[in-house]
Amino acid sequence: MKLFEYKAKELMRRYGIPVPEGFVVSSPGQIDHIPGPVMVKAQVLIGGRGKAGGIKPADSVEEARKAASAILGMDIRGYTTKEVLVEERVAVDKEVYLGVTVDRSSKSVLIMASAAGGMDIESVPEDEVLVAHLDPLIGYQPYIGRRVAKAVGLAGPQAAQMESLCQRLCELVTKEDAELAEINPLVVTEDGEVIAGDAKVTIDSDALFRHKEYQELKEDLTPLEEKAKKLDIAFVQLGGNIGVIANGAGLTMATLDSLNVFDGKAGVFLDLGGTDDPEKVKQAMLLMEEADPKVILVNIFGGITKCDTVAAGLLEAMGEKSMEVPIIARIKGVNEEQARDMLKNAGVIPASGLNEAAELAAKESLR
Amino acid sequence: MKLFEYKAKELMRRYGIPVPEGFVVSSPGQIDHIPGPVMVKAQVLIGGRGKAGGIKPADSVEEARKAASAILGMDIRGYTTKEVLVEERVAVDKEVYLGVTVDRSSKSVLIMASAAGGMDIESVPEDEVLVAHLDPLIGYQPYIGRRVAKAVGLAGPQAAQMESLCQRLCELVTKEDAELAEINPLVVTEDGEVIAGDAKVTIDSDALFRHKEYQELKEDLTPLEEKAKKLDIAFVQLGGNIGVIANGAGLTMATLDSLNVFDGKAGVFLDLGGTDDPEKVKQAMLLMEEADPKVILVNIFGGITKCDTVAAGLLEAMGEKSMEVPIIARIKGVNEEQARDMLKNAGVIPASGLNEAAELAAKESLR
Amino acid sequence: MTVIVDEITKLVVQGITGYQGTYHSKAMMDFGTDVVAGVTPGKGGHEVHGVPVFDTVEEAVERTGANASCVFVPAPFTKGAVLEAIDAGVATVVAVTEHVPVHDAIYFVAVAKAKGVVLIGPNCPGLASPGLAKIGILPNKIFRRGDVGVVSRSGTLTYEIVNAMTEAGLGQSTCVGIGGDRVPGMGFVDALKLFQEDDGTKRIVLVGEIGGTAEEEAAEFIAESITKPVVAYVAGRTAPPGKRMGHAGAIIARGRGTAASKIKALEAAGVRVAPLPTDVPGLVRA
Amino acid sequence: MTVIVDEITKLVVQGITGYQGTYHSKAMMDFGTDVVAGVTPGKGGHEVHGVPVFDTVEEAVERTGANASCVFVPAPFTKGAVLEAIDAGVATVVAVTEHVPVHDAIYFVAVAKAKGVVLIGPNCPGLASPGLAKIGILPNKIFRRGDVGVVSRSGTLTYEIVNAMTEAGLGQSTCVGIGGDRVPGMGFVDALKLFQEDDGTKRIVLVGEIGGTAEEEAAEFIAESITKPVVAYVAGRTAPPGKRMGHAGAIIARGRGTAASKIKALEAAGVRVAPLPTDVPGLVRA
Repeated sequence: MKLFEYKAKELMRRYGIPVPEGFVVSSPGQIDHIPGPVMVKAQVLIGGRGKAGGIKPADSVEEARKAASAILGMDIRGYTTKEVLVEERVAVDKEVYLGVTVDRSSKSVLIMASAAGGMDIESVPEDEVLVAHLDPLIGYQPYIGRRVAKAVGLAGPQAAQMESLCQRLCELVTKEDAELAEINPLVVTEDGEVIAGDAKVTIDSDALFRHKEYQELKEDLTPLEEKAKKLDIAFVQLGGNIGVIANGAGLTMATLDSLNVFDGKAGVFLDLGGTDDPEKVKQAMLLMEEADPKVILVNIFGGITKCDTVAAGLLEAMGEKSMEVPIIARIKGVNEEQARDMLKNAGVIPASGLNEAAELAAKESLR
Repeated sequence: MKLFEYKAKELMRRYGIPVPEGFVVSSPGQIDHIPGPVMVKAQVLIGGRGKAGGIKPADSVEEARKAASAILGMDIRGYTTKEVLVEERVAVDKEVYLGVTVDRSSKSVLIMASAAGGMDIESVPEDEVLVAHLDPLIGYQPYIGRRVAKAVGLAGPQAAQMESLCQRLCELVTKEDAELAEINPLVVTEDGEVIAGDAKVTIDSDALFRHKEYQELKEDLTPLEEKAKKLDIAFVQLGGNIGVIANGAGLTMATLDSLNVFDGKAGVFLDLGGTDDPEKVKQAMLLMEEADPKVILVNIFGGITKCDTVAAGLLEAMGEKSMEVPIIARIKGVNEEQARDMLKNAGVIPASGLNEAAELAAKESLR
Repeated sequence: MTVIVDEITKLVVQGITGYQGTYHSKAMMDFGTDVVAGVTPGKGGHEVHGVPVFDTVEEAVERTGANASCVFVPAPFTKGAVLEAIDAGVATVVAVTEHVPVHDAIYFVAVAKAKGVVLIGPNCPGLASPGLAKIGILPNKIFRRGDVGVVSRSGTLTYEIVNAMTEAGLGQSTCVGIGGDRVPGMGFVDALKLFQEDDGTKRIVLVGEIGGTAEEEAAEFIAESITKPVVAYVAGRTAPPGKRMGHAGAIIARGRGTAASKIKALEAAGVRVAPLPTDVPGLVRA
Repeated sequence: MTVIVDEITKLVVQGITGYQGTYHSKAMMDFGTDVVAGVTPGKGGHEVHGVPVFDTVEEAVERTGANASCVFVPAPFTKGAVLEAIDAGVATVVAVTEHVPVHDAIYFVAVAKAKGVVLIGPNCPGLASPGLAKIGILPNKIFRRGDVGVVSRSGTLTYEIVNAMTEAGLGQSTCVGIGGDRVPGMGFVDALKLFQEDDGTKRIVLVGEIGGTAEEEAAEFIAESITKPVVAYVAGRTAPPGKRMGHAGAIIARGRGTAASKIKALEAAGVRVAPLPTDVPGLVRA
């Protein structure tokens, strides 16, 4: 889960990483002092807020309130700004980039650093980015920090600060189970201090069981996404009008691909995952119904998720709420015979193959 | 360096290992309360204090003072008792053994555990001792604790306590740079609590640079040993009358072996180690002189420790204090010619080979 | 031999007394796997389907000669379970458990590699060699003995494709579901290497997904080292970019990780890429 | 080849700008070692004896092709230095530094092993192949090219014995000082294995000490696998038990670790054990 900038900075401060002084408010009236000249920054979980007008300077409480008024409620690339961070303005001498992330390809934690700070790291030419892998059996060692400091062009006391910061950021990533911790820009101030200008941290949601504190954090989710999250269901809203329920991300995506061939457009991607519980299937169906698709396509290949479990959940959902929307079900695999029997007279349109199901759903959606 | 029992227990308590309540005193008058029935235990860095009368029970302040009086000042196998630990007496249901140590042979940390607690682990039959290695790349993991609990015959809540204790003891060993942490006996009380009856901890002296707190601890050293320690010199007092100074433990031992052939008996083993500093050599000579041998045998094979450095130190020592004792010097290796020239007229008896030097020293000592 | 699982595999099931462990132990035995032991701490001395249960993997290995493990323990304990299996000296570990913290996976994947242990997973269906044995949770009924090696990042999508192949009369030598986790033990390249060396495998099917660069790396390896014909399917052509579809990653870095980039790389390596899963059998046969 | 150090070794010296680093870099060059780089953080761009200094080992390896490292940095930084060398991909690391915390050594010795890196030390004099090169601090003058392989846990005692051999006209193929630390990288067995394989080595001298069980394990290995004649000396016959003589350990466990036990084990393996260091050349010649 992504943390808001102010949460990420709180976390970094806990690990001894210098961050500007500041506080977060949800209404302009809450600003009753400022620690000198400040920036007022929209707290949204999406990049590009600067260009969208979500960051404004202020030199007085008055100006800060004005800036907050302008920014609060602002829509930034689809996200509504509910809070702003009022933060000490630092005198920038130099901006560099520092990011620590989990790298699939090398199966390790990876540090990225560049002298080109303040811009999207993907747009920085590759040869200007230092990429240093942390060997999992070796972990962070001081020589890594020295390489990073050198790569971003720091020397002397700034290099020493960078090395320490680098170590602490790696420690944060490991101990907090972060998938990403990024400081961009990492600012070298006119006074020679190295301090986090911005902060992005994403916590591995699979590790929340050992980090109770994040479980209570709100995420920036739609009501339906919120429900899906509670049900541990992967739920993504898309542009089309077909609600796709399948088990397994790969199979769900393959179902989307198949729909596409018949000009069907998915409106919801709902991956049930592996479940033995008819209740979960029922809740997933009800959730799907709330998303209001024109047709629902159920595509199950039973393994851990047995076909009769799915059929039972489906029937329960239809019993609880009379569904107007046509349901096309293609259910295959473990206990498929039972499932077929159970659904025989339930008003579900059966399909035997994936292509047939996709074609039926697409036709229905274009009707 | 070895820690006294009460220090070791303080440390264990810090790591969450249950230890009996208690306090340490250096005079009987300091006992003004007791936490119920207690044991009064001599604090010496040697085993076998129980048999020597260094542990006594007491049920009142009066009795505790009496026990302390009897024990304080007691000589236990060559060590004088300067402090006693006054400690809550636990009701023993069962005694087991748990030790964590550095194992040379497997190059790893090793856990030893046995249901036979309270006796020297070396005297327990090997097949009654569980030996579990901690793979350095894996470290402590819960399954290790489960194996240990099972091996000592604990189940249910005691097994859970043992697992937790085992983890904490391994953590202590790693984080505190201990070479050994031993709990013998580890007591299962009649109430079903698992608690450390005794505690031995040895800290790796090479790691003291990162554990300032131990640097200030007193060790139970003779005044000469104290001086040697400050000089970073390996200094061992033995039964004979020849003072052997050499560089390197192997060479020093080989010198002892050579003396033995000629019936010479070493009184002091002094390993200079590697040094470039004539001052250290001088201090070593003065220390040796204080140990009052009948003859001093200097055997140097120069490498890091250059021969002329040794000669210079030797001359400085002889200049500072007129040495009555005959000095036989066999100095070989890097810059040996300079050393020979420097010592030509200094009253040192030169020898060219190790055997010749040993024979000369032995003869001199038997004179 | 048929890629890892063969007649001499003696399997210990970690977490055998749990619901999944018990259910799938039976399914594995039905498939032909020699399940020799189970492990559940505190349940030593019990039996599950006639298989003895031990408190530790070490004991299971000592007493039964187990040389492979299948891990069903819950995610918070998976790291300890995998390390226990490695430490006890088994040669192969299949970790079925999903939702394992990625930093745990990074660590035990590295340890397995350092110790020369074949690790599949976490979050994987495991592998099956029809007619011999399987380790994991793949459905028994979909397989048929044959000469196609299948390797896949997906679970149910693999079953879909294997089932379609079996229905089309195309049997499998071994099917490996390496799982869709961010940091898996065995990767495409490791599996491809085994298939290339395996005499029983004549053709290869690779099932990929969007996200990461595993398919691109596989394509590179295929171009260099694989002489057997390869057919692939990549799920997620129509997934919108930037959205994270379940475990399939949204981290699409520098243009790599999209379906287009994967398909392009695979085709450049001479792989025939099926537009839909149902097209796979036809391409394999062609 | 002559056991690790040979003509193609390109050495980087970590801690080259320190007193020991500078002194011994020169001595190694005089011996014939190809010292291609030095490393001292913050001193990149300097030169020592004409050798370029870099800030990191990675840079040194990239720019000079160094494939071996000699570590002279102070004990608190040795762990980082050894791991840096391993991570940078060198094949051989000699860690001269003494007083390295034993838990640091346990860790980096295990990492070196996992990565297939030959690590000698810590707290060791290193190794020398007369006429070719040396890595470490052994004195240059005592050596003479020949066919005796020497392996020793001691420093100066090795020099004593090598010097006696050279004076007696017995040259050395390679002399390895594995150091007397509690947890060393290379052990007797590793060195013996290399000597057995090395065509340039016809005879072997092993120098042991009391403490630990390395000599007993070496004896076992010699009995099983070494066909070349072995002569040994074990220091500490007359050391009183229970006293810790410098780094030589007092941990004499279950009767193992005494001079008597070591000598008995070696003799049982067919090794001729010299009563005194000065007796070694005679036994080697016999």
